[in-house]
Amino acid sequence: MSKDVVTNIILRDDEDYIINMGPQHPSTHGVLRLEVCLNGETVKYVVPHIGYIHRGIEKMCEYDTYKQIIHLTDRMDYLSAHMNNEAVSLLVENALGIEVPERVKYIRAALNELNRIASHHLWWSAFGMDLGALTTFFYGLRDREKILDIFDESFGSRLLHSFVTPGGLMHDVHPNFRKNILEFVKYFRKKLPEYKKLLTDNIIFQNRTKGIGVMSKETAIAFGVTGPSGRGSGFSCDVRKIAPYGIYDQLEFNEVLYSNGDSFDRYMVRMDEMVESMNLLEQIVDKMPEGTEFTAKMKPIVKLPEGEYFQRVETARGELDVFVVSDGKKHPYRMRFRSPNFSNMFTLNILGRGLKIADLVAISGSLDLVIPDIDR
Amino acid sequence: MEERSVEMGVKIKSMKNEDFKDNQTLEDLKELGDSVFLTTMKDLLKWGRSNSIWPLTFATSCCGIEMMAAGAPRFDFARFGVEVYRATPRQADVIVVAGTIVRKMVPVLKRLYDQMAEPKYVIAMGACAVSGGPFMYNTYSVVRGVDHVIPVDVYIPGCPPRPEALLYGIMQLQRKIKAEAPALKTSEKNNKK
Amino acid sequence: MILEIYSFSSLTEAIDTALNNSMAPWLATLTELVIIGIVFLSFYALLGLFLVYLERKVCAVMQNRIGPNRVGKWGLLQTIADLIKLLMKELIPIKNADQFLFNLAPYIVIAASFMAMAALPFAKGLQAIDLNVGLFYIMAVSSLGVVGILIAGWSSNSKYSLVGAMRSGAQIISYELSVGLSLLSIVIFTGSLQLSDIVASQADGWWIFKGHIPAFFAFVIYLVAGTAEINRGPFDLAEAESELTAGFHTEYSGIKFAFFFLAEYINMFIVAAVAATVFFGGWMPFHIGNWQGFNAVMDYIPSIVWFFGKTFFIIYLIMWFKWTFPRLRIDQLLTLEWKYLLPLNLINTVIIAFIVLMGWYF
Amino acid sequence: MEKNTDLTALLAKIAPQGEVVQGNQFPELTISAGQLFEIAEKLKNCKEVPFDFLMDLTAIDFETKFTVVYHLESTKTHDVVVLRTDLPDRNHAEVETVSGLWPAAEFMEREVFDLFGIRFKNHHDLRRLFMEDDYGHPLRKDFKDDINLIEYPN
Repeated sequence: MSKDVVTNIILRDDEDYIINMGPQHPSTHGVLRLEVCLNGETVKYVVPHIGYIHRGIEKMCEYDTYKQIIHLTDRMDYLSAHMNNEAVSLLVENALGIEVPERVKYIRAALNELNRIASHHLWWSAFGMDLGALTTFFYGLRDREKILDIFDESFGSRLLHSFVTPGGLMHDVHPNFRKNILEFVKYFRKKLPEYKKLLTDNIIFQNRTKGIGVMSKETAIAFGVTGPSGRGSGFSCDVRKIAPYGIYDQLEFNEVLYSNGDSFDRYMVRMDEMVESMNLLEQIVDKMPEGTEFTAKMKPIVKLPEGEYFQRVETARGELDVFVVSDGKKHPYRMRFRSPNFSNMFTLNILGRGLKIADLVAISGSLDLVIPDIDR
Repeated sequence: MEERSVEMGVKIKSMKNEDFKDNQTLEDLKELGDSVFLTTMKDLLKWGRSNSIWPLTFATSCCGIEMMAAGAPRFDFARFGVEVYRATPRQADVIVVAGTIVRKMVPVLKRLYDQMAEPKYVIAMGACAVSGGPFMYNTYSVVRGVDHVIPVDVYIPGCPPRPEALLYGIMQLQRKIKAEAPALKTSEKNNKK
Repeated sequence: MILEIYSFSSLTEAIDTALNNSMAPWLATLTELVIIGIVFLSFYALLGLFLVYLERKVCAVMQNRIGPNRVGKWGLLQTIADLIKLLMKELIPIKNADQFLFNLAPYIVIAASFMAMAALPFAKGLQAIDLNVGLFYIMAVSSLGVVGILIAGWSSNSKYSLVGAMRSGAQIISYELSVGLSLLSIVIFTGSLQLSDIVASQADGWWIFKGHIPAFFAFVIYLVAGTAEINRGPFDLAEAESELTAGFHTEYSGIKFAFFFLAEYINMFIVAAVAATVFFGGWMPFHIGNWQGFNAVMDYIPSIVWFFGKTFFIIYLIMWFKWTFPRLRIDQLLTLEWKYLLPLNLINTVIIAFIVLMGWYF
Repeated sequence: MEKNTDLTALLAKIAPQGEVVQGNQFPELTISAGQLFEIAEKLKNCKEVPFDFLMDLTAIDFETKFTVVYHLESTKTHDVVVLRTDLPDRNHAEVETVSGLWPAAEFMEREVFDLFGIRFKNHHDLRRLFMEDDYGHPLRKDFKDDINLIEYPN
């Protein structure tokens, strides 16, 4: 092991002053339970306890057909529902050798980017609230509603859509889809400076995040920290670049990389990714072919040939891997999701120890955790 | 129905009374005749309680996001006096169970409920909290409905329910508080059901 | 000078004479005390409720929301509904808590903020008691509240409470210095701690204008330190919802929690009122040197309007801080005080003393 | 991004005892449980293509045996290989931990231990991750729960 990588070994002591943060705690964003050992205000170690929302999705998948699984993946990382759906859909399509129409690929990419921005909105809101800036919460959610409107118009639901299915889409998008995206991009480009004014440039915010929770590139790789959290440490791990799927190899975009690896850099990666996603959206709307086709020809019940399949997808929080073992029946024999939050969360101990309890909250906010995705 | 509601003083501003008439529990509460000996003080108390519902910050999964959205500028349930989110159960009035409850979470949820001060109310938000929802079958850890653990006052279906549905649920709860006899403890309330 | 018709002294004197004529002097004094007590109690409750309502509306405006608007006109009765509910909510006796101290703590906090109000000059002739060390008294009494907070945190037998209380203790001990020093700089100008003297000395202009830049500087320091002293955002570390759930009052429910809640808002009012009195002339209208006409027009505005106008302006500033800034960390909080505010404040005081010595103020 | 085209040859060179096949997506290397740690260490420290990123660690219950699957990626060349090891003894399935090589494995191994009951030797903190301590291992095919799990007709 390289010397830069710190280990996760915890030395307990009977005299430790332990505080339980969670499962019901405002800053754990769900039902994560952190066993925090304090020395005054300083954190000695953090032991995450999970499983308070373990719903057994991997077991459920063994009883469901591939099109039914789509509805379960939504509920894992509910903030990147489209990306999760696309992971399963791509896996099935690749396994069967189905080529989906070009238009579907563009729509999927547009949905991914919209979902990514919406997810980052919510993260920004919650991160500000973790640090005590309560107004950010309302600014972020205000702009998020604009994206949810686009979703609402096309799919009739706001959060969980189950819209991307194996072979294409559930149904066609609303005729206003393109126009609405362009309107949103125009609207949000105007609103983004507000975010900068309210939080990014705030001196208290910068003091609270700069140099806090520094994760070296080696640590990020060793602990498998992907997504914006990993890219804040300079770990180039954008699956859209390294293993392109869908239409991403035909689009021009930059992988946002920062090198300090502190909370502020993880914050900046997400802020820049929102801009990058807007650039992508404009390209996608430009290039999206006209037409009405929204699905490839597929049997109603999908049976994957025997074998093992693997699909990597970049969600808003990092790399989601789907691993399927099929025995030729309509249900998968074994389905495994490698969720990005799972690996990201377990760095809390190495990032948080030795800092103050308030820093721990800032770090967990900057890692952008979604607990049901960890527990699955 | 209309006349009786006015007589009972069960009215919520800006919401038509007819909209609430398909509520079995409310009808039951009225049938039981709890409100015969109403005094002005009790009316005042019920008015206070129904207009000041402070929720506990408790969200397990997806529905929590819609609960956050309900507090956001577009839906803004601060209008009903619900925006005072309390992080500690001692100061909260209602626990909105937003999301799936699994076996490991049950003791925690029960404890949270026990830590709340009377009078306390429970809203089961979303399919998972109502019945287990999408996780009803073929999973080994999910509790099929939060009413196996704690008594529920209002159920809000949906996966996840839209913020409007949550607002409607909160209004239903307000109406329920106005219909019930105020001095009842939760244990008695459940027996009566 | 302000018009005599707006002065409350005629009213208070009339009551005093009437009471003294009809009963024994000791009984009259007792009755006066009871009247003052009742007036203050009801004023306290109403002010607390109004400030909570105001805060909810102000934050709603800042957050693009509407805020409470269903209960009463513009939601004005919202906080009354809250109060009724909190009054009738169960008081949970905490197992393993020190029951006596646990129950005592909210009363200490609320009594501290209540006592401070006694010396505030609300309008011309409207002041319960004009102590000759009024400013000193307010500062001394208002910092008693931290004793209540410490007791609350310690007796709750909860770890969150304890951490919150210790934070609060460290915070108030530090920031008390800055509050004291920044007020002291104005006391150097006036040469008196009596609040009526301080107000009277601003008849020809408020200290924030008369005292040049150092006075303004003292005001800024006072505002920062005052905000910190009352545990409000961005210095709300004692409660720090996202870190300590509810800090020192985690285990309190019902009306005892409401006491903490109310005391926080009343303390905010006291800080703002002291700032208004010391820096902005209290109930004194806005006067500019020898502009007789202008000054006369200003005199037509009642003194009580001036006082509450200034106070609520400063309250608005404090609320603005809370809803826009992220929270500081405990070590940053202490660094800010001991390494920046305190040395600057000392230098500022020396400069002011020099200005006064040379007579370089109006 | 240069792809190392001859990954199978590389794998064969590193692990001559193992069995190398080109799977439908990635080259796969199957080795015995005893050699796992040694081969994993070699793969991690391999000069040409260091597989320093453990993408995924999971297990499959084939009813007759357990298979532990490691997906490794090289952050240098973005090549992916699959490392597999079979554990035929279902009741005492045990394999060496790789958490010393890739700290990410620590929690994935705890998850596998929780859901399958596979023990990892020398793991410094092998506790259940999701379920209670007295619960069965739900992802095993022989896990019985008549109330909750319903077999659909195929």
